[in-house]
Amino acid sequence: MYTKKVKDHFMNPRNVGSIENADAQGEIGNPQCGDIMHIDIKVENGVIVDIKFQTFGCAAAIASSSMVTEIAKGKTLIEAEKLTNQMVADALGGLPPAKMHCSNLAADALHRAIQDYRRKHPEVE
Amino acid sequence: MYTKKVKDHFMNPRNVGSIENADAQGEIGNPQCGDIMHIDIKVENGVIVDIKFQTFGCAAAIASSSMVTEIAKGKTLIEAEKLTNQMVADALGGLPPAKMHCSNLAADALHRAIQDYRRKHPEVE
Amino acid sequence: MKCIYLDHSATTPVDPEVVTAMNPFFSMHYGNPSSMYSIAEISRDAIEQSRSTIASFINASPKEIYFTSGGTESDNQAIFTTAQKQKHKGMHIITSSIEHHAVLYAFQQLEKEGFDVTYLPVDSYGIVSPSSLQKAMRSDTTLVSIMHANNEVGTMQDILSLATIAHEKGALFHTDAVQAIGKVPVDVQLMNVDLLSSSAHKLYGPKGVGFLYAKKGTPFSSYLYGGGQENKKRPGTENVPGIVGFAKAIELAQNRSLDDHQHLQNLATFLTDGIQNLVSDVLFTGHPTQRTPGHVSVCFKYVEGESILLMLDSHGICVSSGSACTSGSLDASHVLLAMGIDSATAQGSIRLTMGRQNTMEDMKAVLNVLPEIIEKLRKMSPLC
Amino acid sequence: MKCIYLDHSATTPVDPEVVTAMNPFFSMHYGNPSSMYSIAEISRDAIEQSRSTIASFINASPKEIYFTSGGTESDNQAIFTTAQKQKHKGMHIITSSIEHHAVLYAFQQLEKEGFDVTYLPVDSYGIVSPSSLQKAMRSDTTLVSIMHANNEVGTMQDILSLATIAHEKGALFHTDAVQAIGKVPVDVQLMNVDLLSSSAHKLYGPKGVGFLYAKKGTPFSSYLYGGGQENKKRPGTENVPGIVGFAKAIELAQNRSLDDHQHLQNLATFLTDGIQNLVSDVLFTGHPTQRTPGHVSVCFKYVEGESILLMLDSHGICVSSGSACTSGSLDASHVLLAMGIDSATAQGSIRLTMGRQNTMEDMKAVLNVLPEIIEKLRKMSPLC
Ligand SMILES: Cc1ncc(COP(=O)(O)O)c(C=O)c1O
Ligand SMILES: Cc1ncc(COP(=O)(O)O)c(C=O)c1O
Repeated sequence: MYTKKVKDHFMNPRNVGSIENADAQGEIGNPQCGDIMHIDIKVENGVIVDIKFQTFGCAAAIASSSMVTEIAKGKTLIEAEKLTNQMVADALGGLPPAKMHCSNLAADALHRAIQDYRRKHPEVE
Repeated sequence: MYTKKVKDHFMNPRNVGSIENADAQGEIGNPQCGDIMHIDIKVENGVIVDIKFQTFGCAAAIASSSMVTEIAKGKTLIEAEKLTNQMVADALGGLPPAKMHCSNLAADALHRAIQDYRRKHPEVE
Repeated sequence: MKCIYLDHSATTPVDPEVVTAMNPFFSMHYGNPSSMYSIAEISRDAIEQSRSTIASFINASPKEIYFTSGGTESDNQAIFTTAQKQKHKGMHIITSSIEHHAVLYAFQQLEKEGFDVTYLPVDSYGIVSPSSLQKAMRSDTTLVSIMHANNEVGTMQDILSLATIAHEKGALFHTDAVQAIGKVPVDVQLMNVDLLSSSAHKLYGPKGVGFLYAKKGTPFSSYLYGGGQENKKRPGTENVPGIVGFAKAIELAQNRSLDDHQHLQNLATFLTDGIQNLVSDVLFTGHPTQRTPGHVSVCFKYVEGESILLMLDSHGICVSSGSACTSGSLDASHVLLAMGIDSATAQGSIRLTMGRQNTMEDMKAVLNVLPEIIEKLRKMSPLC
Repeated sequence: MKCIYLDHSATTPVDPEVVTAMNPFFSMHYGNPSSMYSIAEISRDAIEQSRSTIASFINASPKEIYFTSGGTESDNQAIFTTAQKQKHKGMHIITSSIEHHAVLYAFQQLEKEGFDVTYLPVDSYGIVSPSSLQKAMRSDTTLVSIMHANNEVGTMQDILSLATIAHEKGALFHTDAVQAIGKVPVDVQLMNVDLLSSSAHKLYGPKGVGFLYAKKGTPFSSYLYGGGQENKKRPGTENVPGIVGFAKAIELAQNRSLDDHQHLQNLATFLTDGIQNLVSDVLFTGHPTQRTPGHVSVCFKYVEGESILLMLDSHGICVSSGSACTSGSLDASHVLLAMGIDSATAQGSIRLTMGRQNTMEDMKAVLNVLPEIIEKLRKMSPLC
């Protein structure tokens, strides 16, 4: 059902937790669908220098959260904004069709965190 | 499906054939249902002294024809008239339900032969 | 007593290789294919592997194969759900007068529910003429179902011509290929069919499993209601060993098809010639050449089929009969009657269907006893 | 890695004795039960012997047992055909809100076709109260279908009381006993039911075979159309090995029922106590005592079921989850929601269903890893 990469990111998720004094945070999901993703970011000079996630959800949700943090870390906000859920799924070697809609929202959570950051720091390009 | 007795009477039918100079004959059945039974009898002093059958039909039809000839042989006409299809089936140890209606008509063929005899010999009691 | 089994159109022995293929899926790889844990993946993969094997055998895509409990269910699902789903388009549906009851009674039921049904006639060989279908087609015809090979007389239809006519008028075409698959090449693309039914136990697979082929985009639906199995088209926990066994049987059929075909033809020819030479007043039924290999169907005049069957059985020879007596109904075979055979003659029909295991010796054994059986029964018959 | 299988409500391994019983019917006694010759009698007798074994196990008469392709088909046949056949009497039918989809979706389909359906609520234990049924009954109610034991939470209903209420108003009573048969005594007379469904693979029998019990005189009919098998109530060549295997499984269940019952109870109690002691914020679901033996269902707050399932799987432990993620739908289990559990909590549900082969060691293995799995997932959860 799940690819090796999904299983790896699910069993050994990267960047789990929250950041003390995070610069911004984003959250997406609802308990009905069974997935809630929360992302904290720390930004320096327009670059995501730290990122952590907390996710309530299935393996696809956890793995895509983990994957998005891994991809985004070290990226500029502008680069990170270009990340899509599909790109995360692709980086995981694909997700089962049933999981694409509901559990594959980690990029959206990241975008919300970036939005939050931009709201707080309107001066940053 | 069939009892041992049915199988025996089917594989080794008694009194097969026709009687030359038969005193009377009876026939019943139709090709639609797949069973036609023909019975010849020879009568002396109100007693069936010889009886033979010819049957087009399934094992139940052949066995009940054979059985009815065996029972009727040596019986008086009055006794033979009391024979029913059910009695023939019972003597065979029973017949499958599907066969009771269509293939179990040998006693009726016998009755027709007796009727034929009575028509020709109105003097016999 | 050695049993000479000549009723392969009724069912076939499961090939030992098929049993071997099924075995691990009973007590070892028993996981429910719908479960999430890894051991269930083995069941899931086995089903998908089986689906691929079967799909490629009939030149379909795996997603077009839906597993069912057998030929009857496949036929019912194909017919009922497409007729219902296309009700807005029209209520006229067409079948032939020689279908298996799994098709015929489904049409009769739809007729009761208000559908207008045309039962196409057949000629004396059991052939549905394309021109009769052409004439029957209407603008409100939504479904045509005509069997590929007939179970009683072995006659095979020109499915491509029939399906093409149906498609020209925008109707779907279903074929009951239960008696064809494994015996003759079946290619859904070449035949141009939308739906096709099959049952494993007719080709050395297990009883209780079948498939329905439905071309991508065909408006059909689940006939049963429940879980989401089989891409939501057939609920219920999948019969994993059965499905695996079906695929193995198909694989064997594929490997052996040429050998089997020639062998069965030879047996049938030998038997037909023998009967023709040894017994008078016989009528071979079905098409002389357009027929499934290894299928001999013959009426012996003046005698009745069940009696022949049982006397052959007493010699250890297993055949079937189209007589009223064996079908549980009182009428002679609707197939033989539709072919214009009178009911007395139809009552004397016998079907001998050969299989892989049969030998020329088996044919000789039949020819050794059949003439005297017919003679014995004819001596008993008031019709002679 | 050794696999600890704790999902016996999903399916069970086929008992080796069952496989042994089935085996001769694949390649040796393969005759079609509808055939007339003597070798087919072996198949026919095997089916009738199986029917008798099963009938006596549930205190029915053999003629009241009809073999089907599984629980789904039995449920569908019972519901659709009795509702249709009693249409002249009324169009109101009743079920519960915690039924398996094979029942629930059948009712929803009938609703679409114009039937008036009442879905009875359950209490927080999953119990349908007889008084709620009493209130729902109307003069035009023709059918009540309430499951004997629930698959997700294990709760068992007081079928006798419910069936008696249905009968007082002249309605038929069907129960889906798929999860009950083989685990608890099922006596159709004591339970006073008209129709009852069962599936072999839930009790160490093969997948792809089930039965429908229908009390003599019950107005039901064939759901499929075709041949005259199963006393004209279920067409299609019988799955002889499957039926024989089902009967063997029933026989084994009968012999072992007392031992099994005690063993399963012990395992479940040990596991429940262990979880209770080792993990905080858990909610055990279903009735504490009125439940199938060996069934533990529990929600772990703040985490999601599939994640727990997969982490247990990585330790070789097979369980199932009622979470939305595993069911293929996006909503949490309709059973847990009907019991009043909020959807976030319902997402964290896990079902552990023990079987004959499981040991106390297995339970200890679960308790050894489960707490740290929950801890790991909760550390990841934004809800904690
Ligand atoms: C309560 C209940 N009813 C019906 C079914 C359907 O049975 P099957 O999958 O054998 O068709 C199941 C199991 O899946 C079940 O647990
Ligand atoms: C032509 C044809 N269609 C359908 C069927 C039904 O198949 P099954 O008995 O496997 O349901 C059969 C065999 O019985 C058949 O010969």
